[in-house]
Amino acid sequence: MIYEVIIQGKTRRVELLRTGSGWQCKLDGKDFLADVAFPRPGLLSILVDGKSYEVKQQAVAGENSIVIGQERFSVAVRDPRSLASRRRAGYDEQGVKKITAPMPGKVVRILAPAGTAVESGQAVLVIEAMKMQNELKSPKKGRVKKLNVSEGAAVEAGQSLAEVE
Amino acid sequence: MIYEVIIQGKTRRVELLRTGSGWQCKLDGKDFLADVAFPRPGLLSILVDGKSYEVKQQAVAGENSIVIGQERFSVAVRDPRSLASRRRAGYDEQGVKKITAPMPGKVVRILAPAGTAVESGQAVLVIEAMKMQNELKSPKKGRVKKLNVSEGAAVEAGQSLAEVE
Amino acid sequence: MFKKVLIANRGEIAVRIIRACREMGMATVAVFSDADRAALHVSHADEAYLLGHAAATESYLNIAKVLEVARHSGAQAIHPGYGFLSENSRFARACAEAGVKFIGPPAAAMELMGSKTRARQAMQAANVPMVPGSARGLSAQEAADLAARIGFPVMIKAAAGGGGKGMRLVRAPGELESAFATAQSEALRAFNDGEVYLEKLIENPRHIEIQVIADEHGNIVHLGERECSLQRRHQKVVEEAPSAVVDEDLRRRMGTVAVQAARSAGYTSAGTVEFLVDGARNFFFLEMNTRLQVEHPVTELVTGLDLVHLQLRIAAGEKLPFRQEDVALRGHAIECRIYAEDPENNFFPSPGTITRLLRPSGPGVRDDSGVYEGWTVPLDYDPMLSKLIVHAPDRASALARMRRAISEYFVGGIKTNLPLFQRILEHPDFVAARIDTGFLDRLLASPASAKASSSKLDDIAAVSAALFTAATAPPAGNGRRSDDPQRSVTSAWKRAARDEGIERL
Amino acid sequence: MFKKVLIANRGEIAVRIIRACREMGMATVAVFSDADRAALHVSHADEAYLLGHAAATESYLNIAKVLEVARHSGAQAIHPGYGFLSENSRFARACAEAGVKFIGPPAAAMELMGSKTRARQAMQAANVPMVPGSARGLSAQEAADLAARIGFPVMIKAAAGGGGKGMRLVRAPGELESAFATAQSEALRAFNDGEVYLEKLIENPRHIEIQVIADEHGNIVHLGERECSLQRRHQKVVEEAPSAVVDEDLRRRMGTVAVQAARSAGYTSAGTVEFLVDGARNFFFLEMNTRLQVEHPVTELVTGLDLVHLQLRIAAGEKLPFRQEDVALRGHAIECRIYAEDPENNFFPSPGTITRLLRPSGPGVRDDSGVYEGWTVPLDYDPMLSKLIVHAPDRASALARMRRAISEYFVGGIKTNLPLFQRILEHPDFVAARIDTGFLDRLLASPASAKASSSKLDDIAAVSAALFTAATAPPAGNGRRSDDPQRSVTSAWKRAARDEGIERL
Repeated sequence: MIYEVIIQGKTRRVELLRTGSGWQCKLDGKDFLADVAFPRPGLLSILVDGKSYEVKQQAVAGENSIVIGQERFSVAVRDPRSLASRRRAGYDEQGVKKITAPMPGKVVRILAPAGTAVESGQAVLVIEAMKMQNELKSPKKGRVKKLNVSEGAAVEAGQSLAEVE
Repeated sequence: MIYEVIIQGKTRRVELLRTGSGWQCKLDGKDFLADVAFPRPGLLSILVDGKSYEVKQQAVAGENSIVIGQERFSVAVRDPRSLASRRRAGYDEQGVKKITAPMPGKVVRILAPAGTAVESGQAVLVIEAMKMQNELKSPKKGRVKKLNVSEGAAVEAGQSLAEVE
Repeated sequence: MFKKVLIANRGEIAVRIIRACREMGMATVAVFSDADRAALHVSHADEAYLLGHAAATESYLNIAKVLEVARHSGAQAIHPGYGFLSENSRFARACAEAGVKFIGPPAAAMELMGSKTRARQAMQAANVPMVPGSARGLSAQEAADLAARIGFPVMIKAAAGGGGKGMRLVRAPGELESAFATAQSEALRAFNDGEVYLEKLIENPRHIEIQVIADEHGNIVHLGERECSLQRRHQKVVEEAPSAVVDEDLRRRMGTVAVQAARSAGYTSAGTVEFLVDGARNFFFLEMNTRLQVEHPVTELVTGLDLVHLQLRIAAGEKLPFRQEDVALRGHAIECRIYAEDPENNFFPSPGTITRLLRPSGPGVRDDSGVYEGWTVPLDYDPMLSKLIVHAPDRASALARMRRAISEYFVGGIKTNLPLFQRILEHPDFVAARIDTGFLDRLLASPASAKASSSKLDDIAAVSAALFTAATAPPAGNGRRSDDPQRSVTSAWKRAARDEGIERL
Repeated sequence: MFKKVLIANRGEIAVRIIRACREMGMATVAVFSDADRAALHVSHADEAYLLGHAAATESYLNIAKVLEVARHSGAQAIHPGYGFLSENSRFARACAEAGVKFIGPPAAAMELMGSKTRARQAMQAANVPMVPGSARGLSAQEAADLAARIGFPVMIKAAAGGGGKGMRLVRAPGELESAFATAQSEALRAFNDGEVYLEKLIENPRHIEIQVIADEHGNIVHLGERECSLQRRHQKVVEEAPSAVVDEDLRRRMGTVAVQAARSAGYTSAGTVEFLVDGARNFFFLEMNTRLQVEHPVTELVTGLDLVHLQLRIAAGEKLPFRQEDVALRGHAIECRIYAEDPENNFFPSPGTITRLLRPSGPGVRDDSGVYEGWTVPLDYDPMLSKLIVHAPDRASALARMRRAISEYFVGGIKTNLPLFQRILEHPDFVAARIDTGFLDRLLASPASAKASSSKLDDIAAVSAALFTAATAPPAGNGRRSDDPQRSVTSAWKRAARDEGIERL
């Protein structure tokens, strides 16, 4: 089996072959043998040259990562044949950046209405969730192009709240 | 839904009706409302008249039980319509009793060969498992009718080792 | 002793109190909101009753409903835990009127200490060292004038406040107005009371607090200090006992002041007197928390006492079973507050379902948790999942033990602040106990030292990602085997995968 | 200090030692058999190597293989844990020859104490009080003669023995021969050494042992006693510290004897001197265990020390960091050994897959476990799953705490001895600390007081059984929904159900 693993931005090519004693792995052309056990779904124990790693699979809101100890590696496993994946290189189209709600909550205050000129890192609006107020900041220097929500609005995680150009 | 629950030998009739606020239960004709939650598979939290019970489902080698705290209740849930279940009343056929291996292991010694007269509770053979030797005793006073294993034999859980008549 | 106790709280503290009651042979009554039917405190209690909808005001803050449950269930006492009604004197009085024992201090003491402004006045009268500032609520204008007089930086605080809510630091006159507004609205939201006041900021202080315990027969004892300087936006994150800067002499002096503060307030039960300690080890009264603290376990581990057991005994009218001279500290204890929040994204709360939970255990490790694998962390309440506490013979080994425990901790399905602790515990200044209340915010401001994770680990991670995928790949042609160990968990991956056009799974 | 340590063991003790090494900054090397590839100690270690097949002789007892791994991995020291090679002096010598530090006493001390007969001789020479009996291995005939002389009842014991293996109680001459034979063959099987000897039985004694710790500079300190009278067939089941019958004076006298026994054997590292204590509180030397004991945690909790940390420091040549007068006991600790065995069926081992694991936690609870949910307990080794230990200010609260902890513990898919502890902890004699080494066997002989479980509970159980079934019943007509929470677990029920003709699931 051949996989293309995008890990921390870098793309790696992983070839796996199940053998009697374990898995024959080829990583970017480099060969090694891995002794693998799956103690529980989402966990694996992997031995490579005697080194032991307990690896956990993490999926939060469709964002996938591999956790070893407390080190997190965001990953996506792709089929090289798929073209779809080729697109979506950079998230940033022609200088417009979105401010999205990182979690469900309620908009309590708009600090920078549409049209306001903002510095990078300047607070644009405040949302409240779990009794905490949090300022959402502009990702770039520019101008608030539009606001998709008004004060008091309930918002979903990932919802686009405003655009800065 | 109607179930026949054999619990600790006694047979109880349970009628369940899912309602908006929980489950309408009828136990041997007695009615009550149960607020039920399934936190995880095999566990349930049940509230009856405000009393809270954490109930666990236990299945060991096809033997089923319900555990509340450290109290165990062996149970079988049957369909009253099924006839099959009607049979299998007593395990004891015409005075012959089996000695079965309670777990996998190895027969290390035969103490009472076929033909030996034995008291109830007298050791018939010794099996070893997990580094412990355990004597298997005769369930009744009588005579060892036959031995199905010899010293050194590996045995499976539930395997019939000897018969006493 | 009480036969039945109602716990007017949820989450890990409700579970912790239920455990104490069980150990003392008391029946327990839990209360819960719509969001908490499947919560741990409900299944752990002997009885449990629904309060109402998820919103705290309709459930855990609903005094009438809580008392109705107490009456109905025949509970003789109510333990409020912390947060919610724990510092609400109206609730304490309502309990008294309903003939139910409130497990905590007298309402009068709560009111005195509950209003930071009145507390300041009382403490000044008792000659407790204070930070310069206003002793009463202020208007925006008065705040501006006072700030100008005592000089910036200053802190704006909610009079009814606690836990950093309605609290703002102001470094320059320009920031004052907006900060004042936010603090006021936050205070209003959190405590139904917009009164705020102002204090001079002690630069780089330590936050060190003294645990006191008082019975109803006039006996008051202090149980030593807790070092709580590790805070994020005035929220404690890591606490320890003892403090590296408190020696026997300072401990005795701070303890004496704390006991006298408690006495002047007519205090009973467990309480905490918080101090700011400056570089010269001068200490200033900050506030008194008239409840059990989240960080109470570090005191329990070094003193060998159980504070909730003591609260219950005291509420039942018993005398303190020891005197000041019997209190001795052994070893060192550290607590980390495990939150469902994303340290890589402004610590936004991360509610959701816990798909996998690996908890640390073994020597010297205590995990006071309120969650379980499969539990869905609701959006409606404080996102603390658990308090992880370690105990060891000395601070160095306690740090090492906490590092070990954190490395064993894994929460799948939601983000947690676990990675943050790794950073803190390895930081040379924290290791050397060179900390102040600004330490953590400075640490977070500094780039997360991209400690080049051994490329070796990158390789393992990459291969593992492929392995997880391969393990769920169907045997050529026919569908996935239903006994596939990987099935359940990878579903999320598969979903995401599909969008990205992954190898057909 | 060592950079890398190999742990020549498995299960909970391997995990416990790995944790200690991690806390002290040492890399860890695990070894495992075919049966243990997915075991906890393998994934917790920094390195792990296969020894061989499941059979202990081919894996955990394979000295050559273990040393080969040590050499290959560059481990500087080996911790043997308990059981397996921990009391094998040939292994200790082989380590020395291989230039690897054996973490334990010198081989000579192990040999002396390892042979109960030689130990008796040495202790007699050191004027340690002894139980009447033979000081050397016997033939069946010699045993019969000696027994006749000192009078029944007598104990037959394996000279190389430990943990009750190759041990038999003989109450009358008639039983002697067969008991002798079984003991001999068991000894042969367990220790490759059929030598057995004989001792007079002290009626209803307590088993009380003293923990000693000795460095390589001649410093030997005792850490107080452990009460280990709760035994089943000479296997410890519940241990506590301190003992209810040991006062300061007796503790000092027993401790002094233990230290002198250790000194006379040239002992280093952690060791235990076991005594029988009769009704008049006379104590007799039983044996010295030249290793860490399963029950070491109760001593750790009351002394605040970490015995494995100390073993590592001592092996690295450090001096004991404290003197006898620094050792103080605080509170009371109790340990329960959680085994995969069926208390309702002669305690037969119950290997299998753990389908659900709910572990106790919270204040004063320590769970030293070697298993996890999903782990399949192999048939090949000792069936201990975990050591559950509690600590509290006094014995009464420790008992209550243990009851609370046991009530939170649940292991699904296999039988465990958890229900047994409920019985023990509630027994009036145990609560009153009126116990001796025969207590548990007597308790087990008596009918499990069919405490009429409130018929209420019967009702709940009956309804729950139906609910579990209903929860997995398919919505009329179409098949089971794949997101069905119940699906996975009830399968076993369904299987059994099918045989019995259950409502179609």
